[in-house]
Amino acid sequence: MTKTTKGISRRRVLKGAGAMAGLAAFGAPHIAGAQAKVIKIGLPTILSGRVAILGTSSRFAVQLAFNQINEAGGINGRKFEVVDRDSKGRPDEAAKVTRDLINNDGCDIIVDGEASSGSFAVHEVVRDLGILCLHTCSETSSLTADPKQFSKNVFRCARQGIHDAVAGGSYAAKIAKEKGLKKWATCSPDYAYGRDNTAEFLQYAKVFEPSIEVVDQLWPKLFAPDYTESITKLMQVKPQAVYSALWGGDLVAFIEQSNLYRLFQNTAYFSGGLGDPPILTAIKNLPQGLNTAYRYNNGFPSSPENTAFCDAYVKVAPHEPTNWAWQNYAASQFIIEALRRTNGNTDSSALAKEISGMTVKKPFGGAGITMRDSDHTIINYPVAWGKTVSKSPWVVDYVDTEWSKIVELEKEWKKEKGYA
Amino acid sequence: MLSVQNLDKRFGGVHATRNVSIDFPDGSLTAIIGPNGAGKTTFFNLISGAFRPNSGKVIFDGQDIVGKSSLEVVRLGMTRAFQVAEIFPSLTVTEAIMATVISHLRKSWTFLRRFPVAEAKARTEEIIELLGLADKAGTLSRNLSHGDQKLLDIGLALAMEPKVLLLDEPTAGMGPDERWRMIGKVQHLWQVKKMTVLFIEHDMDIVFKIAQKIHVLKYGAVLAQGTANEIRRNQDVIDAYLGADHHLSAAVGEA
Amino acid sequence: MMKAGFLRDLLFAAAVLIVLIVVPFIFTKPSLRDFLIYVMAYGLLAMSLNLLVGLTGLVSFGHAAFFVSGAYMFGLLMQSGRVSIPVAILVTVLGTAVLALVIGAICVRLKEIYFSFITLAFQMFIHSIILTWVSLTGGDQGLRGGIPRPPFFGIDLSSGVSLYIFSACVFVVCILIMRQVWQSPFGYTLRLIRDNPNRANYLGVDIVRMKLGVFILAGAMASVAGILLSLFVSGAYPEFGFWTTSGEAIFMIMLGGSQLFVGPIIGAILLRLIEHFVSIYTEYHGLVLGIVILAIVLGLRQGIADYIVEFLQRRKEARAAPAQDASAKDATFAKERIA
Amino acid sequence: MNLEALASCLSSSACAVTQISTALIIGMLLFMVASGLSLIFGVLGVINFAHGAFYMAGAYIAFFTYQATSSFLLAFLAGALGAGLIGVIFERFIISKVYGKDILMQLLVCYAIILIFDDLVKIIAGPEYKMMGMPDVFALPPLEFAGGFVPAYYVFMIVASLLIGAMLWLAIEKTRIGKIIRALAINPQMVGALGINTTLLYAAVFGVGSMLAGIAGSLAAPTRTLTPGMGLSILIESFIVTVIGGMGSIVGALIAALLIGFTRAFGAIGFPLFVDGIMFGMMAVVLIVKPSGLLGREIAR
Repeated sequence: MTKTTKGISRRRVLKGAGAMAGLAAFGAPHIAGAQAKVIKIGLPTILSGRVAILGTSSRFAVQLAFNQINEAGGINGRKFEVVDRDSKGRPDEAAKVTRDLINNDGCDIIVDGEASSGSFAVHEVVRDLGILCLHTCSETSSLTADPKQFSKNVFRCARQGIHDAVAGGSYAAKIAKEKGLKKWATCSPDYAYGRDNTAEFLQYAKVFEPSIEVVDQLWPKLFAPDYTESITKLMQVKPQAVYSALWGGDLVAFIEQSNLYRLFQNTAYFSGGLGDPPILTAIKNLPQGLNTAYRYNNGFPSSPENTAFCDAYVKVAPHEPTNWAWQNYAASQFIIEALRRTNGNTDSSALAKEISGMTVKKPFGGAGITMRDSDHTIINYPVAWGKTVSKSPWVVDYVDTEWSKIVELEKEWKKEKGYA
Repeated sequence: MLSVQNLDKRFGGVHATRNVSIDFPDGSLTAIIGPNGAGKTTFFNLISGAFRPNSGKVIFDGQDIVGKSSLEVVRLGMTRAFQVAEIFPSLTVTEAIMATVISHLRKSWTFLRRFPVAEAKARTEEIIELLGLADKAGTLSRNLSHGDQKLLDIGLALAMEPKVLLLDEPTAGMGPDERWRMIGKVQHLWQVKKMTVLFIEHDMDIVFKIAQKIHVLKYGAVLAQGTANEIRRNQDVIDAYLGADHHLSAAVGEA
Repeated sequence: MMKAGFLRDLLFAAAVLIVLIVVPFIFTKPSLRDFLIYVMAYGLLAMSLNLLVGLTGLVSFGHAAFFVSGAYMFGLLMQSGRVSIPVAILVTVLGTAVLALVIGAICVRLKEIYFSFITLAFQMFIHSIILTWVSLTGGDQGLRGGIPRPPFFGIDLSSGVSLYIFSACVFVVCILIMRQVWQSPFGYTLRLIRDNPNRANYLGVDIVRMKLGVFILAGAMASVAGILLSLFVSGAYPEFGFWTTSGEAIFMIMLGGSQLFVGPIIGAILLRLIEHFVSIYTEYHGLVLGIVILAIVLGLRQGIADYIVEFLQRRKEARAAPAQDASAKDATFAKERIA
Repeated sequence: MNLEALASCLSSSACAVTQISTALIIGMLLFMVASGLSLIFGVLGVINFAHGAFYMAGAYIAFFTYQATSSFLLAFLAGALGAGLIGVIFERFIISKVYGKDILMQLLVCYAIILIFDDLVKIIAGPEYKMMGMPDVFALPPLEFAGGFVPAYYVFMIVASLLIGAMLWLAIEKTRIGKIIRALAINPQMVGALGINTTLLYAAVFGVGSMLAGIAGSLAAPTRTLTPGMGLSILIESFIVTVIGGMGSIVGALIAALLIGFTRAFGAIGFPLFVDGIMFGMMAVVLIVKPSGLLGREIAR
């Protein structure tokens, strides 16, 4: 549909003269330079501001995946081009650039590298325009779990909050039982993801270990530069364990500032966001024995595919893969495999039909990651928890949680929420 | 028309106006003079509602207006022009005067009509004609000459159809010839409009020539009052001016 | 004579509307339509802010407060499913006007930079309310699940084309209203306040009430802009009310010009065009945009439209009366009358 | 709302000491940023919206110097002087072109600088999070005062900020050059007429103001994360401080910064939900009651 109208409008643009030419010439240079056979992947993401690394590390991964395929000759003779666009972290901008990528740049498929609210904005657009889309950075459960959000051409290839909560809860309960950690506090950023993630973690920690008692909950602002008042508050409350959904640069600052107070000497720490290589390497004095959820690790799962992915990634990027990187890489694999099966046909419903229920081996090998048919979200990805050590590989002793257990509890959770 | 009774104002330790009582009869042309710092402009600020006096009354058109805001005083019919022309730089002469006429007609809130409104037109043109600015009606206020800006300032005050007009040094910053032209116009306006006019002036020749009555302020108090001839012979006035301003002695000498 | 002015504007508006509606049928790429809706929403925001900045001399740093209130009120009303689109628009505009009345009653008493600061404070306050009141607003995630668009009077806004035409009509009507304000006795009284508030006060102008009046009007217009944007992105987000949005609107005014009536729209088009093309070619659009701003500010010292009008005027004056040196100066501010 | 917890904290010396030190930690760094903002406004009449960019510049320069030399002293000096130098350049070539222009022009120029700096940092240092790390000198266990704990580095930071603030105050109030600067704020023509090079003075004042932002940045570098856009996070708070304290008043900035520090430190214990609202509320109340701020004078321009 977009193809034919695009052709017509281009010819008209060339004929059209005068003042409107400037307006109508939108993006024309890009189209002019591209060959008709190229399959365009649109990547709206955040490339500026404090979370620019989310976008840049995602882009490295998507480019890596499609370059690998291009070098191997493409699919059915068709090569790939990745078109990225910065949304600056603004949801309305995310909606606009996504429409632009589809309508103007002629992208056939959208890989949505937006976080939280931006992904909901993109969701509305792709639902509206009927384009195949994979969300790769949003962990908010409701994006796919809520049936109201469901769209047959939209998928999530990212970890989901509820999966992490079950895995984290069961891991935390086990440690709590072993060490007698009863008094818990939380310190998470004050926004939807932080609050939901923390509530779900606590819910499942209590399911597995009912003696856990929450003595205090702190909500520093998102992107706050300084956490001293939260840290000293924690010192007053003296919990035995702290859970935190802080991530990114905020988490780096929180750990370093906590170090000054020696907070982790007597307090066990459970983090949802620490296990990401750029964070682990940014922290200068990483305390030993902090508990963290898996985000990415070049040694876990230990497989040749994972090693190959990491090796290839560090050749193009200045750091090891992030959580966002593997998610985007995996999403690219779903797209590539679907196109293989359709012989390069980019029709979104045909591709969506292939992706539903598909399993890809890259980047982790083993049994692979599966795109669940029922709610278009991935399962069987690594949801392990481990402990920090002060030098590479930074996190060791990963403990896996059975996916059967996660799926079972997820079902109950959906019922509870009225989603199923 | 306007009567000031026992007006008193202090700014912290400075006693700016001391027990001033003056009557300004209807239709009079009165000059307020005095050496620098005598409290002339403060006096204007007190009667026009800009400052609130510590004590005393300002009776305007039969009512005490002390405590009324400057806006209310203006709407009762007392307007002023300033020592340094206070105009609207980016509006033309016509636009500025017409907008003021509209304000006087209480039509400032009109949304649904276009700006040059018919009922304000005649009055606007009349004022411009009266000021002698007809050939500059379309000129932006900030491009007017200094003298024309002062005229426009007075014209803006006139657009409010005042009963009492306060002029703070209408000839300030002008050369000798221009001064006389300006004051001639003021006198003309006064005659045509039959208003009560108060003006502050430094040029004694002008004051003695046109003012019906003169009030001399010094250190915030009334030093002397009377006609030009009375003031000219008043020894207190001569003493007060000799120290600060030799211009008066020259004027006295000439007379 | 007065009717003629309005008729001319009406004709002009009709022509603009026709062009706006026809253009996407000639250049059928949907992205042009998207671009125009986006520009119309932000252009309306900048235009409404210019009622304060350019017309009244009130530099508000918090205008996005009304933009965001428009988007959220409208979105919430539509999501409630109880009202039709026209009713929701009416209620939203009135509701925002009341909000502007409350905020304005406090703000307009302050002068100059302090006015700017307090408007900024109120905007941050509203932004933090939106973030905190999660049960109503969805917090940082914004209003999710899309904004329903039930058909009214046979118009179905769920199609892209009809949404576009609807936006264009609303946009042109709002611009026409603002144009009328700009040219009315009210507008000229506001110019008195802009040029010399103290003098205006001594000429019987109740400056506090007049400022409050235009503040409410500008707020109501900004809420319409918010409605358009929320319809376009099918949602409302707290970022609409962040101070950077106000900053962008100010930037559009400065880029286009504050003294020419359509200056802010020109600014909105220019800014969006620059951003659009720059972000296609580089992710370092901030660097490019920053340099462009510096070039404009340091090179032209005023908005582009203001500069061009002045330049043309100066050339005309120079040609018409080469002898009259003084009149060249008139040109500097003659743009006022052209506008 | 938990006023009981607040009361019990205030009655326990350990808690009170720790929270007071928290207030000082938050407040003094804020003071460093805000005093620069205030100084520049007071003398030049310019609202430097790009102040956060100088804070960021100071932090990054300190970070790179520390990486190269492993000397915190050098890093600190480089951060402070580097930001000051950039400030002087910015003043001379850019902001001085819009002196006396309407405030929107200044706003726009500053906005441009923020955009440019953020992208430059992204180009030079990358978008990754950076952390300078604690210098070995300060790698000590937290010091104990009356049962409360204060990390050694924060003690240094508070003392250093106070010293710098005191020096600034003395320089402005007690020296000849300070007198000239104060005169410059009130009547620049007169100062110029006295044969003093006002151009140089303006640049110097802007440089000192930026240097204060750079000092804050380099003091923050060992404990805060460095990212592009980090300047934005401190901008709003330092504005609140300058508005409350009074634009142009150093002492006002100190008082207001401590006010914010105490509100946050004790608010975290007693009324965490209302901290933001209280900060905006204080700003609004000050603007309504005394627009020029607690210790500010009305602006002449």
